[in-house]
Order: sequence, then structure tokens, then C-alpha cells
Amino acid sequence: MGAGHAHVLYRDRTSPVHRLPPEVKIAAMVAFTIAVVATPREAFWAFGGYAVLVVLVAAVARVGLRWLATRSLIELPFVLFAFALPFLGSGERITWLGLELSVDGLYGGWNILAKGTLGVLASLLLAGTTTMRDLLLGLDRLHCPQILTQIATFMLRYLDVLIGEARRMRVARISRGDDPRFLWQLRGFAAGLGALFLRAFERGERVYLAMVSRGYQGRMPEAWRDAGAATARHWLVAATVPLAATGIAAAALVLG
Amino acid sequence: METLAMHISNGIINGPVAAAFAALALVALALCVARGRQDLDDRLAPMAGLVAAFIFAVQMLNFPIFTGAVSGHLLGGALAAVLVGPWVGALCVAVVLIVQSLIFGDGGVAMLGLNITNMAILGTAVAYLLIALLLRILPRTVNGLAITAFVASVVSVLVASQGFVLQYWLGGTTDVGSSLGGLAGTMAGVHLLIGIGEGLITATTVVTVAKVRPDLVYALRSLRPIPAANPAPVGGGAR
Amino acid sequence: MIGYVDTAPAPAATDALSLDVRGVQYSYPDGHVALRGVNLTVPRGERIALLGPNGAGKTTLVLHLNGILAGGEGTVTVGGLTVNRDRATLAEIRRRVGIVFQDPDDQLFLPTVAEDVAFGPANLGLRGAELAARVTDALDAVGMTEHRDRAPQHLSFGQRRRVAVATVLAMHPEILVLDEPSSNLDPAARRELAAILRGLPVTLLMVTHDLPYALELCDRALILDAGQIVADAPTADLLADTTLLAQHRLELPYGFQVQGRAPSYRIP
Amino acid sequence: MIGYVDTAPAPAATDALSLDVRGVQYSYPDGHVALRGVNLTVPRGERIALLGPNGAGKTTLVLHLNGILAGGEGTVTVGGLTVNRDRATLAEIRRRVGIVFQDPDDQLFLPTVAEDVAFGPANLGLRGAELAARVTDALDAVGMTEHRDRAPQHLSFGQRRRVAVATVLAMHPEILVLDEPSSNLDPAARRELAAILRGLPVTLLMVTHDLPYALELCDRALILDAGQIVADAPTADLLADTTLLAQHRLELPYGFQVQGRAPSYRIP
Ligand SMILES: Nc1ncnc2c1ncn2[C@@H]1O[C@H](COP(=O)(O)OP(=O)(O)OP(=O)(O)O)[C@@H](O)[C@H]1O
Ligand SMILES: Nc1ncnc2c1ncn2[C@@H]1O[C@H](COP(=O)(O)OP(=O)(O)OP(=O)(O)O)[C@@H](O)[C@H]1O
Ligand SMILES: [Mg+2]
Ligand SMILES: [Mg+2]
Repeated sequence: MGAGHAHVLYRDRTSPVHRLPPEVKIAAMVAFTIAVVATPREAFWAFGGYAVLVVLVAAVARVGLRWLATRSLIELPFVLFAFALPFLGSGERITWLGLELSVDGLYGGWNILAKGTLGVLASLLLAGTTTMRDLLLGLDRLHCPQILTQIATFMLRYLDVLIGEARRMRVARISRGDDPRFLWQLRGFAAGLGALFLRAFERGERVYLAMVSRGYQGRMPEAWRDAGAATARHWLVAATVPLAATGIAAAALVLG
Repeated sequence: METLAMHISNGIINGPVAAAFAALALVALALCVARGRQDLDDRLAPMAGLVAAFIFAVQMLNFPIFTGAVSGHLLGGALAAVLVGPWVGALCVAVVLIVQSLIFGDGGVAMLGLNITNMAILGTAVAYLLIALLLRILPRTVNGLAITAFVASVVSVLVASQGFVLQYWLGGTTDVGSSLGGLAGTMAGVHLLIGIGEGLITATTVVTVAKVRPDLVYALRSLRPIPAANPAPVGGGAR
Repeated sequence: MIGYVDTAPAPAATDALSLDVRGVQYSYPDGHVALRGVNLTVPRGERIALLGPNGAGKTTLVLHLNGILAGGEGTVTVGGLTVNRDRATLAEIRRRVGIVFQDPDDQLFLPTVAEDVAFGPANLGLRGAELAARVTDALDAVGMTEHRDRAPQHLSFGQRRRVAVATVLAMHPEILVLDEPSSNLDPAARRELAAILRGLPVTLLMVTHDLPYALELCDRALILDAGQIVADAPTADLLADTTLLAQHRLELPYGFQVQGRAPSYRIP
Repeated sequence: MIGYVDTAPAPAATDALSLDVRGVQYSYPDGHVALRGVNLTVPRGERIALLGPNGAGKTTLVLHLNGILAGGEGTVTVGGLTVNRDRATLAEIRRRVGIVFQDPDDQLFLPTVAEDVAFGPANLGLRGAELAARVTDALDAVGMTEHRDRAPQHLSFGQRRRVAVATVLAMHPEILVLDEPSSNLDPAARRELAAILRGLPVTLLMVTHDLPYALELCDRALILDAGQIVADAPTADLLADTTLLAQHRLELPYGFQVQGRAPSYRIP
């Protein structure tokens, strides 16, 4: 089970951002996002400043802007909501191209669009430069409760088990003359899903017991956890981005 | 629209309300961590991982409702509650939300407290309370378990969706005025459909597991095995 | 025992070659080259052993024989039908070729043993008493009748292997391909399986690391190494050539000897 | 080769019995009874084969030896430590007992072969050069060094089996328990594994269906059938008693014969 090495969003390359320990990247990403969210929505220039920061980090991380743009489509539903707000919003209204729009709603739509997009871009930068396993390692080093990192570790591993067992079930069926377009066409979607669940569990349970047999006690070996932990320099380097963002947010708050 | 409700993105709810719910979620999660530790033995650890993986995977398959624009997905609170209990169950859903927000930007990081409150805490708690209740009332058969899982799913999804409405009322960044009632109605309607889909998936999964490995179903642990006709022993599934 | 009398009318098989593999090359998605031009023909009704060290590409080749893997160079022809992407052709080929996978977990997926065995024949259109007879016969043949209502994943490894064999026997394929069928079987089950296989009127390709077993069952043997067929000869001759065997990490168990004929069979 | 010289100071093992299993009974959650009172002792440093038909309960017994399965009747004692629910005791027992599972897919789970082999020793607290040496040695021993950076699930079945063996060898356990280690290995790998196992200063319990292999490696053999030990004797004697073997679906390959001593070893 090759769990957790890479995920679909990981961009496998070397860059200063890739090399940063995961914990500082997570902290920086969260701090940046909070600064963005705290910014008043009327301060348009501030969001321009955040966008510049994102582009700079993407350049250093050697992550393409086009990749960022396509991947950020995940927030499409929010965009739809943002476009609905000018019609739903109450209070003062203006007319634009014959449409009657709520001013508050327009600001609200913009607010969601700008903050949502910047948040998604920040996550994508983290995802693009950090493997899943490093991400968990980072959470562990940030003192996330062990039970959470343990569940997350297994979650990643069992995603692979689920996919692997689904593949096995498919091969088993097609080679005995069945011709399913989906795994679950046998007895309906849910029944197939139930069978897959049970199968994945029993495989996963055996894998877990085998891990336990080799001394696993809820955490990955210490030797791996400590290798490459963040130094003060790492923290300083990574802090530049959230500090800049906080500066922008503070300025926006003061300037109103 | 419910994807939005379920995974609130940055900027929809204002800072103070998001911070308040983050604090609330933190306290609730701390309790779950403390209680969950006792539960998480060699049997439950892999199950918790699989439940989280399953929710994670199934959330990727959004199922369309009405039109392509409106799509919904499994929340997983009921499934988690039946299979691993309320404490570890809430943690499983929370882990899914944390990982999704960190690496997919699905649900804003700054809104994590709101999302966790709705889906992990509210969704799982409501589901478990219902399960505990229904397993005592309903006949102890496969059908009884299926109905329990189904009802718990529908209700927990509905409640979680109304959690969003409440949060929006408290701190929505845009005042939708009288439309708030409409929002609540739309959310309820859409989530009834999602809940039914989720209920079907949860019920079949749980029944499949209960038939082959009843020992794995947390909610049945202190009960007699299906399909024993006996009434529930004192102190049945509620604990 | 498995009787083949009740088989559906044999398709008009004009071709005397059951299997014809030409120039098959294959690389896995991660770039690992597994097959580097495999050529191989199996006449109808012959029993052939496919030998070779770990990682030689045997399983990869087997997965080509019914189109589960494809996409590299070369062609695979099964009784005149060439494997391609066409659904109808693939379905017909999978009807003719029965594969027992190396890992029984790749084979079994239904809630009970009996359902799993019935799955293949049911897909062939069998129903009712005929279907039931197929299942009963196949389970009988592998000695798993008493476990017919159990969940396959709750069986021991060797029991799962037996059920895996039964699922394919029940389909009465024309060509039977077995990937290490004897591993994890107890010695009696191994002998019983050999007897069953010997009694079947099918073309047989068997991958195995058990050389005496290959000798017992198959007249002809191939050695696959590093993605190429490196030898093709009567099994007895091949096993007598210890130098050749040693080159490919093969050897007979201690104390076991074979009388070969002429060492004139190596592939250039 | 695996050298055991660098092992951490041996724990004060006062007990001459490595393994002591008493009256172990076990039923699976679905109600299937797998063990019906197994008694068995293995003195320190002995190599013992565990034989028996498919479904006899061999794997179930193996899973009891480090507390993975428990909850039935009876006790399992490992070098004086009794298996119980206490985490510290269990951890110590798992440090001492290394189990190679019957299905390599249950054993391998990390993204690369090298990481997987390092997992066990790293859990024991090893790091740096010492850890690296353990990994290199173990991979060398099973001939998988060139595949160290590949993903385990992209290996052939036999290659995965070898890595599975390496993951346990790297832990330098005191007691090595192998469930069908030779299945799916090519003949040369099988012989190499035998040589490695013979060279290790450990107590060894090996489940196998390959009787000549058992004879080659183990002085003593047990037969488990239907959840009970039914014979316990020097391997050569046991294999000479064809009646006994036949009663338990065991038999030597055709042409293979053993000279036994006295047939006085059957368990009442
Ligand atoms: N899924 C995969 N992805 C990448 N490489 C693979 C994959 N499966 C097998 N390989 C590689 O392809 C080669 C051939 O593998 P294959 O499974 O065909 O060997 P085999 O002859 O069946 O070996 P064995 O006797 O061990 O079963 C091996 O080197 C193996 O490492
Ligand atoms: N997970 C399970 N649930 C229920 N029954 C099981 C389970 N695993 C094994 N059994 C049953 O317990 C008995 C002993 O199984 P076990 O796996 O120990 O056999 P074994 O001696 O290892 O056989 P093999 O040689 O085939 O590996 C068998 O009858 C089997 O069907
Ligand atoms: Mg193979
Ligand atoms: Mg076994």
C-alpha cells in the first residue's frame, strides 16, 4: 500500500518551498489565510497585495499559475453562491445593465470570491509542495493530538486499500465474463459499496495487525519523526509571507 | 449550494463568529479526544481509519441533485457514529475536514471551526443519540438496524445543514434579510434529498458489516447479536 | 469430478492453435519493463508449463491472455480471435480463457463461496439446475463443498486458493491458465488438483515454481526470464539441463533427477 | 548475509523454553472454531516445522504467538512472558517474536521497499547508520537490494514475499515465525532462504506444506489438524510414517523417501 507518499495535487519537484519542513508551511498557510479573512472587504488594494504574495510563492515553488488556476475550480460552487448574493442581498440597490443589484450583496459576493479564492490558492500551494505523509508529520510536530494524526495516517493508507480492493474486485469480475461499467453495477450502487467496505476493512485490519507485529504503537517511528524538523531559520524564512500578509491586513484595517 | 453550506469557504461567515465556533469546536474535539482514546483499541483503530477513508472517498463522488449546479455528498456522521461510536466518529469526520481544507482548500481553513461544528460535532452527535434511541425501540433485526441507520443519516444531515443557517444568521457577511427563511427552506429541502442518498448508503454499508462481522459495529457492542429476538439488555446501545 | 459433457456447443474453432502470442511487449505505468517481446504458441489441447524466476514477467504475460493488460506492442490471439479493445471480442475471449490468479484475493469477491463459484457460469447464461450442478461439481472437485455457504474472506489461505480454482473450473473454459495453482495447497490437495487438471479436455498453461509438479502435468515447458522466452522444450529434457536451469534461478529439489533427451531445444 | 552481532544486549532470558503454548482455544467472530486446545513447547534455539492440511488452524495459531489474536482459552508464554492485554508486555513480546505473514500484501504498506524494511527496526528505536545497515543487510539477504526504492505493490508476488521476509529479518527477532515462507519463491530463492534461516541463531517455527523443505530445515515437526496438535516428532521419523501423514492429507512428493526411526511419537 503505497499510501501517503504523493497525492494527486503534489507537484514532484525540488524548490526551496518543497524543502521547507511541513510544520512551518502549515503554520504559514493558516496564518496567511487568517490575515486574508480578517481584511475588510472594501480594501480592494489589499487583496491585490495578497495575490502578488501568492504569485511570488508560486514562482519560488516552481508551481505553474495555470495549474493553480485549473485546480482552484474546486470552489466553483462558492462562486455560484457569490454571484447569487447581489440578487439575494437586502438594503440599498443599484441598477447595472438593467439588473437591480444589492450593494451589500455585491460587496458580499466580492468578499466570498476574493477570500475564498485566496484561501484555495494558499491550500493548493501547500498541497503542491508537500506530500501527504509530510503533511501528517507536520501536524504531529505541531502537537496535533496523536489520535487525530493516527486516524489521518490510517485514512491515507486505507484510501489506497479501498482503491486496491476496488481494482481487484473489478478484475475478478471482468475476467469471469461480467462486463460492468462500474464496480457497483452488480446489485446496485450501495450493495457494491457495502461489499467493498467490508473487504477493505478486513484487508486493512490485517495490515494493521502486521504493523502492530512490527512494533507499531500508534505513531510512526521516532527516527522518522525527528529527521528534518524545522529550525529557527526555517521558521524565519517561512514567516515572511504571513508577516507580509499581516502587515497588509493591519494597514487595511487602519486605513479603513 | 449545499456543498457550500457543508464546506463553508473563507469569507462567507465573519471573523468573530468563525472564531467563536472555532473555540467551540476545539472544546468539543478535546472532549472527543479524551473519550476517544479509551475507545481506540486494536479493533477500532483500523475501523476508524477506514471510516475516515470511506467518507473521504465518497465525498469525492458528488452526486448531482436536480441539476449539475446543485450537488451534494455524504457527510458521514451517521456512518461514523454507528461503526466507531460518537467520540471517535466525530474525530474521523473532523480529520476528513481538516485534511480536505489543508490540501484541497475544500472549506476554508479559517472556517474550519464552523465546518467541524456542523458536520463532525452536530452531525455525529445527533446521529448517535438517534441510533441509541432507535436501537432500543426497534426490533433487533437487520431491518431494524437498517431503519436506524437510515433515519439517523437523514436527520443528522438536516441538522447539520441547519447549523449553517444558524451560523449565517449570526455572522453572514451579507445580510440576506428576509431571504434567510428561504435559505433555511432551501437548505432543508436539498438536504432531505442528500440525506436520503446518504441514508441508503449508510444503511447498506452498516447492514453488510453487521451481517458478516457484528463485532465491528460499535453501536451493537453492548447489545445481543442480530437477529436475536430478545429485548435489549439494560443499559443497551446508549453507551 | 468435473465433467465437460454438458458444455455448450463448441464454437466453430477452425484454428488448431489455442494461443498465439506474438512480440508482446509491456511496460507498467511506472516505467518498469516487464515483457520484452514474448512469442509463444500453444496448440489446442496441449498442457504447457511456464517457468521462470521471480519477477520474470510470468504474471504479466498471463494477464495479457484475456486482455486485462494490454496496450504494449504485439498481438495475442486466442483460438483465432485477436485481443483488442472491442467489448464483444473481449467478452468472447474471456469466455474461452479461464484464469486462476496467483493471489486468490484477486479472484474472490462475493459474500459466499457458492455465489462466487456461480458468478462465472451465471454470466455465461446458465440458470437453474444446470448452474447448480456446475457449482456443486466444481466445489466437489476442490473439496470445498462443506464450506459453500461461508464467506470467502473468512477461509484459510489454502482454502481460498481452492475456491479460486473452483470459480474457474465451473466456467468450463477452453483454455485454462493457472498462475501458481499449487502454492499454499496441502500435499493431498496438490495431487488431487493435478488429477483433475490431467482429466480435463482443455488447453492448459500453468505458471509454477514447483518443477516436479510441472513435470508431472505438462509435456512441454517454457522458461521466461527478464521478459523473454529463453527456452521451449519437452519438460523432461528441459529439467535435465541443469546448466540452463541454473542460469534462470531454477533447480530441482535435492535428490530429484530427470532423464532428458537431446539438449537441442534452446531458443537462439 | 544477516549478522546478528550488532544486536542489542540480549534480555535476561532465564527461561529455556522460547515458546510455551497451553490449551489455546479460539473461535473466529463468525463462530468458526479454529483451535481446540493446542499445547506446544519450543525450546530456545530449536527449529520446528508446523505441518497440517488447509484450514487446520496453523495461521490462527501463528497469530496467537504475539497476541494479535487472543481472547479464547489458554495461555501463550514467550521466553517467560505471558501474552496478555498489557501494552508494555505486548510490545516486548512483539519485539521478541517476528512473524512473516502468509500473505505478503498484509505485511507491506509503506511507499518504498526500503522504508518498509526500516519500519520494524525503527520502531525498536534504531536510527542512523545502524538502521541503514539493518535495511541493507536484510534486503541483501533476500536479493532485493536493487528494488529498494520501488513501491512494494508494484513488485511481483514472489518479490513481495521476499520483501516480507526481509521486513522481519531486519528486526533480529529472538523467535522467528514464518507462515509458508517458501511459497511463490523461485527454487533458487527457496534454497537461499533455507541457507539464511539455517544460519540464524534464533528459535524458528515454520509453517509449510513443502515437506522436503521442512525436513531440510527443521529437526522436529508438528502436525496440526482440526485445531489440535496430533503428532510431534523428529521430522525424519514423522515423514517416514506414511499412514500418519495420509491421515492428515500430507504426503511426500513422488519419488521422495525418508528413513525414520521409531514410530513412538504420536500424541495420544
Ligand atoms: N503493478 C506493477 N507496477 C510496476 N511494475 C510491476 C508491477 N507488477 C509487476 N511489476 C514488475 O514487472 C516485472 C514482472 O512481474 P511479474 O509479476 O510478471 O513477475 P512474475 O514472473 O509473475 O514473478 P513471480 O514469480 O514473483 O510471481 C517484475 O520486475 C515486477 O517488479
Ligand atoms: N477470519 C476468519 N473468520 C472465520 N473463520 C476463519 C477465519 N480465518 C480462518 N478461519 C477458519 O479457521 C480455520 C483455520 O484457519 P487457518 O487460516 O488457521 O488455517 P491454516 O491451517 O493456516 O490453513 P492454510 O494451510 O490453508 O493456510 C479454517 O477452517 C478457516 O476456514
Ligand atoms: Mg507472478
Ligand atoms: Mg494459513
